[in-house]
Amino acid sequence: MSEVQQTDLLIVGAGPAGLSAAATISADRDFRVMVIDEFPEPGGRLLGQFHEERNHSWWIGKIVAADLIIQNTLAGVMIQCGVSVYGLELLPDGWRVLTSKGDIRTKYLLLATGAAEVPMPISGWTLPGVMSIGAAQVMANVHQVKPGERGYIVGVNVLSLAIAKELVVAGIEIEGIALPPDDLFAMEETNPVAAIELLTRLSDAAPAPWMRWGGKLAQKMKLSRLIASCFPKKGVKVWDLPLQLRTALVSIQGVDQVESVIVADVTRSGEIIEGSQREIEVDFVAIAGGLYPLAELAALAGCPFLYVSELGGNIPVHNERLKTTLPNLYVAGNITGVEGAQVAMAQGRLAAHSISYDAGWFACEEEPKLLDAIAEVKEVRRSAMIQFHPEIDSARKRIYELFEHWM
Amino acid sequence: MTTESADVVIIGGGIIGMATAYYLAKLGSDVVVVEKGEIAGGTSSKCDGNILAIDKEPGFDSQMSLESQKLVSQLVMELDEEFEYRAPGSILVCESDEEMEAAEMWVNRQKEVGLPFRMLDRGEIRSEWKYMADDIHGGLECATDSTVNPVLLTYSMAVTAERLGARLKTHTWVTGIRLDPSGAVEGVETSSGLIRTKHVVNAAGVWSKPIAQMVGIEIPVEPRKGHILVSSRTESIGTRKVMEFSYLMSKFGKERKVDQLTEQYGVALVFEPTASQNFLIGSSREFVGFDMKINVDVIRCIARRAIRFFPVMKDIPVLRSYCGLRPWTPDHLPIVSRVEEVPGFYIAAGHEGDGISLAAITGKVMSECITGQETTISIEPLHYNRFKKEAGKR
Amino acid sequence: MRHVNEGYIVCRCEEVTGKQLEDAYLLGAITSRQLKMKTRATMGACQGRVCRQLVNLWLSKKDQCADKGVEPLSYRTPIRLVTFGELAGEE
Amino acid sequence: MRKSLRINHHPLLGEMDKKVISFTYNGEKLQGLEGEPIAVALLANHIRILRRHEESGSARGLYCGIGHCMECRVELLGKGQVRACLTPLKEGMEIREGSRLPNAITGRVDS
Repeated sequence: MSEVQQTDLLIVGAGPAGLSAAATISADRDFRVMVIDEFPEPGGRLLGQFHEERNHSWWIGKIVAADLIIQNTLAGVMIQCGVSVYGLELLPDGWRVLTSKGDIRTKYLLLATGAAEVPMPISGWTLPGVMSIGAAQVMANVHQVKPGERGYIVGVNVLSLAIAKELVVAGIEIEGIALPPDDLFAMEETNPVAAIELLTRLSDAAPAPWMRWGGKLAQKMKLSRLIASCFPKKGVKVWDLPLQLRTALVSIQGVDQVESVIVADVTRSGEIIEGSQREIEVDFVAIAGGLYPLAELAALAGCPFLYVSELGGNIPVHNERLKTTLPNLYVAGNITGVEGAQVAMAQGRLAAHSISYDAGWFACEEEPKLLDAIAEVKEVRRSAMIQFHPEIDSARKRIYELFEHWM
Repeated sequence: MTTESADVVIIGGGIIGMATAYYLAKLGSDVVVVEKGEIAGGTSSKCDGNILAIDKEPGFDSQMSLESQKLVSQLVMELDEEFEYRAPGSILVCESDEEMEAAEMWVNRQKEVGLPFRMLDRGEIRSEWKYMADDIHGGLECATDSTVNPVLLTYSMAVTAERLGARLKTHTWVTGIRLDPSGAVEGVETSSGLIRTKHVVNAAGVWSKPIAQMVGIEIPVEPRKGHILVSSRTESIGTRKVMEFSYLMSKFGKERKVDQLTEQYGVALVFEPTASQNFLIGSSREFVGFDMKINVDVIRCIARRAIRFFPVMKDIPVLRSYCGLRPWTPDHLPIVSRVEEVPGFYIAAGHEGDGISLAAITGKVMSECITGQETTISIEPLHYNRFKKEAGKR
Repeated sequence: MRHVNEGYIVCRCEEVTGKQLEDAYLLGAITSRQLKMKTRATMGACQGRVCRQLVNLWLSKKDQCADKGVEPLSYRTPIRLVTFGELAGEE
Repeated sequence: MRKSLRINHHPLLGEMDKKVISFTYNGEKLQGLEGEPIAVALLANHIRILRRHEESGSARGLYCGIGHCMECRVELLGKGQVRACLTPLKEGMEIREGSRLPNAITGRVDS
């Protein structure tokens, strides 16, 4: 049998939330913090992200991750990568976490498992060369290998535009960003009107000036139908991206791997215009269905859930201090709802203060720190460059209310 | 709330209930099945799919299994949908000379009553099972044992019964059983209304005890939990069922030579290949009430046991685990019986791990019993009376 | 041409197409559990991580009041790829 | 010789400083960077086909990139099935694509 490891706080997920939480908890000699992750190196989604800030400087996730890793190392945190967690169990004195490298016993458990991508089936999507947009991002930005020379992106949302921009910076040709076909598997935002409504919500981060300035106006005046009608069929260049809101990707072609895509023009409600189909040669396709919180471990633990569409899916019930309804179990980052990495980092810091407050280690100092951390999460969310959803605050309140109800 | 009527109301949409419904519908009875969840939503979907004689005592037990095997082979023709039926036989393997001796006695007794059993020596095991551990001494075979996909068989019986006029009421639960002044069944009260009927079959499996209590009858059916692991798609390890002989050793008054956890959780190797290029690995036996959580220590123990017999499995991924509750009775035989004290009340429950094996024969004899025909096999040994004293003692 | 080519794969692991879901549905598999048992959708290597939400979505569009028949968050150990050897604790 | 897919001079992320090592895929000797996931090393060699579906034989490759979808399973000598998106490349690894398998139960024999 593999030996059982013991720790005081185990953090599952070495991404922005997990690493921030670990770095924040002081490296007290009697307090052991361990971070584990399935990926071979720590950093999570930080490793693949970069974007231009309002002041035109670049926020580069890899550098942020490297800084967090150094902080963790100095604080004596043990980070173990390449470890898969396949189960967990509540014991009288804490948690037993089952991993591919043996069991870990811990008093406190923080789940910072992030998000996964919503699938979007398209004819031909099993061909090698078709990947989720997150996978394309990991290839290009984390490992610096192009997912292909020329690609097509299907799905118009915050994530697809942000990553498309990153791919272009890396020197990859993007032939188009189009809508998915509107069929029985389509979620939302599969027609031009819905896509424009979504883009107008992006305010500051919107990829075209007319969206940035006109976003609020368009929302207020319900101009999206008009804009959708006016949107040129050949698309527009935004952020140097060929955004095609009047085009749907119909199918992906190839024998053993992607060789081309078939696209077609659509009406403003998303119906394909007969005869407009055309074939475009590409060697990869990235599918962008959006993100949902990855909460399997919380489900396995027995957490109650609430479906919150503004936050991307089923969320384990928790309070503003990121405590779940189960003993000594906390959540931080995208598992609590899909938002950007900076919010996840602030949540990680909050979770750290919440745990040390509950543990009573530094009781007299911890309460003000905890309240500050709560305020900081809100501030980071308010000023974030990429706003994932305008109703996040009220959506989160619903979860906190449910927590009070459960307790 | 509505009121309807039927010749027979069957409580439970598992494999026993659906087999009973099918055979009754085939005889022209007007049948309603009341199921609290989905068809095959309980034990029938949380098991493996065998119709076995290999582990049955020669005599009544094995005769019942053989009859069921025959009926299932006919069902392949009779039912509307396919259910992955095969009859490749099954084998038991021995870890020691002591087990080989016991196996030989077992085979001889089975052969005496004319059953297709035979011993397999080490060489025969090796040539059929290239991935079996080298130190396996040999084993035995029962040539007629068959296998099905239990959920598909249940669905198929349900679909065919419906075509023959049976009505299935899922997500409907029984709240009471109405008796007339003489104490005979006159209806079943459900969450969606009353069903007037003179015949009720309690086919509620692990939940049959509380159903029987509704008419004041005590039956000693208890849930016994079992875990199963499923592999991912992999190269074929074998094409038929293998079990370890050692769990039969108790029948010979001998102890199993296994570690304490294996003994405690009742873990014994059961290997069953499926048509989907994967295999099921069982199994365990525990009394833990209605707890349906996966017990990690149990599935670990099952994984260790599997690797002991098939070292190659060490590197094969586990796809999922599941557990089910088997309806146990003290003598390991089901209750397939009328209840004289409550005219019109019947029990077809308590099949423990033999629900799939015995569903067809159970459904057949139930249908015969209710319609007043002579039963295909005698069901006296399955009468609920045999537990009356015991239930009284409790 | 709203329903573009429903013959394509929905469940990647078990190669179940929209057409197969449709056929099973027409033959009476009207809950997601029945669809799963009849077609094997969600029963493959990823254990429905990719397609479970698609099958549920398809069914809810098919039938507004479909009884989905599964708890959307039912998960069982192991939730990650683990071999019999790793589970057994043998390295 | 096809153009390498490696991004050697990323304008914001700089260079990768990892050691070049050798491994084999389906018997062919290839080079990759130490520690990068197997799927990445193969992609850099223009190899996208990681396995064939066990039943149908259809080609499959990397899909989710985070160990979630199980599509990228390859055979690693001495280790069995591994996810190519998560398994770090090491010197001398012998890797084979996941193959179509005969089905002993249904009797389909081609592989």
